Parts: sequence; C-alpha cells; structure tokens
Amino acid sequence: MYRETQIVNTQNNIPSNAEDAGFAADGGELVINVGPQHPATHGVLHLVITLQGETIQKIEPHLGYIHRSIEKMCESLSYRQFIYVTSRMDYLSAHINNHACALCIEKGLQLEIPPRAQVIRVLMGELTRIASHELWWGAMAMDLGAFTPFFYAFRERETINDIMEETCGARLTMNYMVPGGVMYDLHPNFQKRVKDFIQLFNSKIDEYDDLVTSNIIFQNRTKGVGVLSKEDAVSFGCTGPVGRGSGVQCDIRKLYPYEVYDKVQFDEIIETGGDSFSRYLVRVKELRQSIRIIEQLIDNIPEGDFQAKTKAVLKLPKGEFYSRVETARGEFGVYIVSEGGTTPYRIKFRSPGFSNLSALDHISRGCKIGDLMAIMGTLDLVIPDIDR
Amino acid sequence: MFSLENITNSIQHWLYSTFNPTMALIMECVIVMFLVIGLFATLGLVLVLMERKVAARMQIRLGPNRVGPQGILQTTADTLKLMMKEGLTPNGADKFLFNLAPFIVMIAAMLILAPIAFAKGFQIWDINIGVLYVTAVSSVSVIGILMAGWASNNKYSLLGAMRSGAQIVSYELSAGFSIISIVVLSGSLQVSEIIASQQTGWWLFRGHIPAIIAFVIFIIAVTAETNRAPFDLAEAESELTAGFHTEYSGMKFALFFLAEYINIFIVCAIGATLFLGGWMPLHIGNWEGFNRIMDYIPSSVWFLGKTFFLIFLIMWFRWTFPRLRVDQLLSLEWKYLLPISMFNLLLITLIAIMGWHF
Amino acid sequence: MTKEEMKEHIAQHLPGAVFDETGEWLNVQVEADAWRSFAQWLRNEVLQMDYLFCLTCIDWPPAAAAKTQTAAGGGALTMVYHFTSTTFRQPLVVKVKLDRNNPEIETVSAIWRTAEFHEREVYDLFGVRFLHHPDLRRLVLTDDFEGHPLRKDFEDPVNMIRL
Amino acid sequence: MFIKQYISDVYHTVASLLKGMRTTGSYFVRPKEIITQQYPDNRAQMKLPERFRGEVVMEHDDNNEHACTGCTACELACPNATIKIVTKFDITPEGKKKKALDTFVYHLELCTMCNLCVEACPTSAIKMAQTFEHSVYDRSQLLKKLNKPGSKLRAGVE
Repeated sequence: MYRETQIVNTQNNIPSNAEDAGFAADGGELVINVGPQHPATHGVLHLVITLQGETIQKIEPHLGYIHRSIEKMCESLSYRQFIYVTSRMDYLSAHINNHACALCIEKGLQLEIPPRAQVIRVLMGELTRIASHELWWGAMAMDLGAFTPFFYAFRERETINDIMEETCGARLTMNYMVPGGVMYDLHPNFQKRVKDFIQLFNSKIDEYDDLVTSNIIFQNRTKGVGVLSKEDAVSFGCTGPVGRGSGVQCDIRKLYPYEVYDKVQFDEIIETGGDSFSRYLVRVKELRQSIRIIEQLIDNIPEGDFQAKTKAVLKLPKGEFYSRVETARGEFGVYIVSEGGTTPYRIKFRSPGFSNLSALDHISRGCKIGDLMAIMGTLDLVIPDIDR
Repeated sequence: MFSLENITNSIQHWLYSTFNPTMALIMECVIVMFLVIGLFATLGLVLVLMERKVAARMQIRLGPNRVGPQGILQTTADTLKLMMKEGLTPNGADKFLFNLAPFIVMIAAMLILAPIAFAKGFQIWDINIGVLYVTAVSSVSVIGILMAGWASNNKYSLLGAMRSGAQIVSYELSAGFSIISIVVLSGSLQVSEIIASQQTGWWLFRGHIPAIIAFVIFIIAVTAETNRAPFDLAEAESELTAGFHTEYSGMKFALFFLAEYINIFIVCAIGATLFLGGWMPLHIGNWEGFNRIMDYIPSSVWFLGKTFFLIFLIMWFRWTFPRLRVDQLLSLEWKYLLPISMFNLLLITLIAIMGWHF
Repeated sequence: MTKEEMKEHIAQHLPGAVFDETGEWLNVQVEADAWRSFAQWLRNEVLQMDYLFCLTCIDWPPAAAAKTQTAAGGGALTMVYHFTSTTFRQPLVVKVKLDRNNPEIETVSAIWRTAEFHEREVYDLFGVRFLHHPDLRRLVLTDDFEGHPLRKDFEDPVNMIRL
Repeated sequence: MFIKQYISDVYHTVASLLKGMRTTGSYFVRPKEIITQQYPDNRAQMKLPERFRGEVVMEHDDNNEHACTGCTACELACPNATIKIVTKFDITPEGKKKKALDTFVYHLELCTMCNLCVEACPTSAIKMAQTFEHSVYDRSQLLKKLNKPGSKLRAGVE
C-alpha cells in the first residue's frame, strides 16, 4: 500500500515538503528516500532522509514493510509451536531467539534442564553468534565499498552452517530448541567438525584485521562517526555491541547468566568510544570471545539426556514470565502473560534491533550521507527483527 | 623482424600510390575509424571479463565459467543481452540531454585514443602536443557524467554527478602534475619523443624516487578520475544505488559501462607510456646483450603487457579497499596529493636541470 | 539494592502503590494520574531506573477482565513497563491500568528516549493515546489502517490464520 | 614536528593499504583456495546430512504398507495447518469399525520444516526427506498426498 512520506517537525524546525519531496525553495533541503528497496538497508527498511547538501538533517524511519504481527500469531499457537516463529524474527541469531522462548517456557514450567542440553544450547548459541557477526562483518565492509571481505566472511560462515545442518537439520532457521532441552542429540561428527572450524577460524581471523580493521580508509570512515554517548545509549535502550561500544555494561550473559554462562571464562568487550569504530571493534573482539567459550565447552560436554521429560501438551501456570538472553544484536526479551491455558494470553518480544534503530536519527544528524552506511552497518539492523 | 610499422607503412604507401591524396586520406580515416571501434568493442569485452576473473580469484570464487570455454564468451553474451533490452527514458527526464550523455562520455573516450602509440610506429596521430591533448580531452567526460546526472531527474543521479564533478576536477590537478613531471624530464610533449627518450631506461627507474612518487600519485589520481573504487563515489552503490547512471538501461547503460573500461585502458596506456616507456622494451643502460634480447619481444606486446599490468593494479585496488567518503576524497587530494606532487615537481625539475637522472 | 529496599522506597514515595511479588521481579501498580510524576521519580531519585528495556500493553476485554477480576465493566488495557537500573541492576515492573474505551496516558518519551518508538508501537497496535508524545503516528501499519490488531477483539478475516 | 607527523601519516596510510593488498593478492595467486561449488554439476557428489529437513514423506514398505494410523497428532502439532488428515472407517475382520487413514494431505507450500509433526508422530510413520529442489511452475503442484494409492496400514501398528 502506498504511504505518504511526511516530514513531521519535531525538535529542529525543518520545513516539511512532502508534496514536493525534492528541492525546497527555502533552505535548499533535499529529501531522499532510502529504501524500502536499497542496497544499504539490507531489507525493507524505509528511511526518509532530509539532506542539506550531503549533510543529514533528519532521518525518519518508516517501518512495517515486513510486519507479520508475530505477537498476535503466537497467541493462537501452543507453547511447543510458537518457538519456531521466533526464528523468523532475527533470522541471523535464530537459535538464540528460540533459546529465549524455551527459557521463558521452562521458567513457567519450572523445568530442570539436563546439563548436556545446557551445554549444547550454549555451544549452538555461540556458533550462531559467530555466524551472525561474520555476516555482519562482510556486509559492513560491503556497505563501505569493499566487496572482497564479504566472501571471506562467508567462507567461515558456511562452515558453521554446515555444522548446524548436520546437527540441527537446517542451516538458518534451525528450530533445534524444544521446551526442556534440544530436539536431537549432537551429531557424532559435531565435536570434530567444531574443532576443525576453530582451527580454520584462528588461521583466518588475522586476515580480517589486515583487510579491514587496520585499513586506513576504513578507520577514517568509521572513527568519530555516529557518536552515541553512554547516557544516550542507556536512554535509547541500546544493547549488545551498540551499547557496549558506548561503554554500557549490558551483556546479559555476564549480568544475568543463564545456562552455563556463569561457568565459562569470557570477557565482556567494552569500548568507550561510542563511535562506529568502537561498535565495530566490539563485534570483532566478540568473535574471539565466542571462540573462547566454544573451546572451553567443546571437550567438556557432559553425558546424559539431551531433553528433559515433558508432557505432550504444555500448560503454563497463571502468571507472567520474562526471560532475557543476549543475541548477536543485543538483549532479546520474551514476556509471556499466561492465563493457564495451552496458548499464551499475550506475548511480547523485546527485540534489540527496535531499540537500536530508535537511536539512528539521533546519532546520524550532521553526518554525511556516506556516514549513514557506516552507522547503519554498525547498528547491525535486521529488519524482520525490528518489524516483527 | 615482425613489426606493425611495416604493415602500416605498406598500407599507406599502397593507398597513396593507388588513389589521389584526398581520397587516400579519407580511406585512411575510415580504416582508423573501424579500427578504433573494433578496438573499443574488443577492449570492452576483454576488460570486463578480466575484471570479473580478477575479482573472482581474489574473492576465492571461480567467476564466469559457463558461456564458452572458461567463460570467455560471457561478456559477449552480456552485450547481446544489453542490446536486446529496451532503453528506457524516464518521464520527467530531459530527453535530449539524457540520450546525449552516454555518447558524450563515449566520444570523449574515443578522442583520447588518437595520440596513443600502441606499438612502434603504430599511432593514429603523432601530434606534437600529445600529452597536453590527452589532459585536455580527458576532462570532457565529466560533462557527460554531469549531463547524465542532471537530465535523469533523479536525486541519486544528481548527487552522484555532483560528486563526480568535484572529484574529477580536483584530481585532474595532481594527475596533471605527475604528467608534467615526465614532460619536464623528457623535455617534450610529443608522445613519440617521450617514448624515444626512454631508450636507455624507463623514467620510473631513471628519475630516482621523485619519479616513483609521481607514478604513485598518477595511479591514485587516475583511479579517481575514472571513478573507480576506492573513489567510486559517483556510483557508490550502497549510498546512491547506481549514482549517475541509475536511470539508464539497455545499450545506453552499456555505453557508460564500456566508457568506464575504455577510460581505464586509456589512463593505464598513458601511464605506461609516460612512466614505463610505452612500447619501448626494457633497456638497462649499456648492457648491449640484454637490450638486444629484450628487443626480440615485439613492441606491441611490451605496450599491452605494461598497460594490462597497470589495469590489474587498478583492479586490485578496487577489490581490496573500502570507499572513501566525499570529504575525505577531497581532503586526500587537496591536503596530501596536491602538495606532495607540487613539491615533487620541484624536485624533478631540479633533477632535470642538473641532469642527475640516469 | 534488594527487592525489599526497593519496595520500601516506592511505598514511601507513593503510598497508593499496589505491590505484587508473586513473579520473579517486583511488580508495582500505579494510577494513570500519578504515572508521570512517578516516572520522573523513578528515573531521577534513589532508584535510578535509567534503562527501560521493555514497554508493552496487555488487553483485557470485558470477558477476560471479569474472569480475572482485574478491572470492572468495560475491560482494561494494562501498560507494562520493565525497568532496570544500570547502577543497581534490580529489575522493576510497573503497571498502569487504563480504561479500555478511552485509553490515555502520559508519555515518558522525554525521560527514556527509547519509549518514543515503543509508545508509537503500542499506539499502533493497541490504540493507547500517549499525551504529549512528540510524534504520535502509526509505526508499523499503514496510516489508513482501521483497528488495533493486538486487541483481543480484533478480527482480520483475510490475513489471520486461526488453527 | 608537523612535517614529521605528516610524513608518518603518509607512511602509515601506505603501509596499511599495502597490507590489505597483500591479503587479496595472496588469494589471487592461490587458486587452490577457491571454494565455489558448481551446484547443478556436482549433484551426484552432493550428499546432504541425514538430518536435513527437506519435506515430509511417508515411508512405505515393499507391500505398499505404511505406519500411519490416522491419529492426527501431526495435524495438531503443526503450527501452520500444513497437514490435513482425512480418515475413513475400515471394517476389521471381527466386524468392528476401525478408524484408518484415507488421505494424508500435505501442503508443502505452507511447510516451514520445523519437524514438530515428525516429533509428534507416535508410530514414526512420517519422516523428513533430504530433497530440496522443490521449485515447480504452479503452486497447486506443491499440494501432495503422502500415502500412496492402495496403501494400507502395516499389520501390528497401533
């Protein structure tokens, strides 16, 4: 459906020129539409940008092009069924989204998860995080005009996808999580393949620094661009690498450990710059931390059940349950209001991308249009995650 | 020994002995025209394929490998496809300028071919101000780009064209300075004489470090002038979708595409002529034996080898570096390249006057 | 800061607050009139609730409301705010009950900037009007869309899949 | 001082750019690293893992018998209404009426390969197949009947 692009005056008194949508006589502003189909938005995000020359005056995101009302859909799905829908939100960290749902249901049922299942979940979650950051790294470099890193990132990501395919049965939307554990046991080849992957990854990760991180053009493009202060990051609810790039301690894995995250050693990466380069560094360093977690766990997978015994039809007791996990993009929350039935009465997904997007206008004012690509790249927006 | 010079001379001799001089001149022009157009088509096909293959190898891919053996007919098939396509003209566009723009870009590229020496004695027009002619004509193509951007009636196109304008105008300065430094060393503007002056060695090696600096600046500046990554702001796809040629389709788009590659060839040919001796084989001082062996390799092979090496260098840049931002692009030129090349020109003049070069 | 301390602080500041400690986190129910000043207090005073990590709404149509005895008559919409403090790390849930037929509440987008988008979403999907919101328009649905999809009585005969 | 800074800036710029070019250049001269899979050509060698979920199939043995009792557990487990089970009543030798499967209707176009139906099946009658080339010219071709014509319930499966 066609939607009028309207510029609404908020703080800055920018003249609205929706009809003209072009060259306003006063002030010389130029309004351009980035998206819904645009190479840099990585999905159907529509940004209405008011430009003065090449300087951004105001960005207005228009959402909803991929809004499926998943929250409403989940109200008619049973507790076993709705987990798979959340893979379709942040499809790059599908496994971690499923994890949050499973955790929330288990909280309601007060289920005890077998230790083997916990370790499997964390291993898969960290592999997903690496895969997601790999894709982000390639796409970010591609947004800034370097095409080659994309292929190098996909080489490693493909290996993870193969591991996922072998154990979970699918490459992207795994649906490996069930309330009480995981769907199948690990594939016999899993440990060997993950070790091979770690070896491959460690031999290639230095190339990433040579090719992009230390590249002077890349540093100039990202340093000091899109600065988000610590206070603003908290106020905008920015989490994940965006929040940590601004110096906010917000890693749920550290603050509210779930599964076995309190038993493994890893560092919460915090950069204090608040600019695009800090956000970039957080993600690149997190890659190494995820590998560290996997290295600790891969040889110590406890024997035992991979799934707790559950009833065929799950019923949550009356009440409210909230679970928080750290996806590749930030804090993902599942809020279930149960009335005691077999389906949730109301379910709310707190998606990290939604809050991170709300900071976009604030941090990109006064930047050049080329900077917008660096900012959007480091915000790492996944549009279905925002629209839900 | 095989030489293109003999062929051209015999053709000219035959033409002038068979027809009257006017007729012979016209015949020559027609032959040159067909040669240039043929060269354009071949170069376009070869360079696009080369770019795709180079990119693929750097990106751990195979690249085109379906049409013809090893995919060598891929670009031919693409060209056929583009010819079949409908050339759309947007509703709000300035129709005349919109359709004129690709031809301006193309014609500008064709004109620069005139003074380039492809092999010994194989040159369309050995004008005595060859280098000056090249620098002058190469700035015409920006008019085509501005025209395309403005006439498209598209905001992305306009932004791309304006960026391109600013970029080409500023980078011409340092490209010009690098060219002048070779003119200073060789003491001539004529292409054939510049090449002849490198009989005892290429200027890149004979001119000490200042010549190398001039060469590096020249490569950076021409990369920018041809709108190639990392300076492809005019068509920065993640920002401006396709920049100034967003609205073009079919053969009109193909002309822009072709002109981009022809321009790369031309600037690399100029770079090879000025710094690497054009068709002149690799001669080292007075090593007679070595020089004689080098002379056995045909001059056209030397020229093409050098040119394609430079083209490969520019492709290598494209597939390695991220894109600059528009203000960084200009500050790179005005804060770094221009001061350095001015200072460098001073040094080169000193070297030339004192005769310090080898 | 423990749950009890937090409860004491809130009870001191707002005697009318209703607590509910059955869940994982402390729940506070406040009146819509007191909400704006309470929010200011939460953010700026002892509790330092600077991070609003979830903002949503729950629809209780008359039938459901009667069953749970949470509201009288015409049903209710409950605004749910999840806060935490980056200093104390103790989550707090604040609920504000609104009239279902005329839902209106003061915006908190000036206090927590993330609320601007979240409130637009709630306005879009539930029809809650946020007073003094800087830019209250539909967020995900088209401007001419009728109805509020996340309300329980919303039926879309075309797109809804009922199992 | 300024000049020194200027020169070191230029030096670091060039050094960082050359480092990047070394990386791409090293791949250029090592064609062994190419990872392209030429998909339709390598179909014979391509082996998907046995857990890969391509589509739901019903296993039939040599006697054209399957294990589906028509209990509709899969239909209930499916989140997208992908499966529709039509049952009929068979007359058992004892003369009693018994519910049995008539048609197992499977909408591949609605399926998200979530595996919940396979997990739910009490008799392991259905499973996931490793096929993945599902593209067809018409959507109606994606509507499948999983039980073969004339097939019947394997003896001993309850």
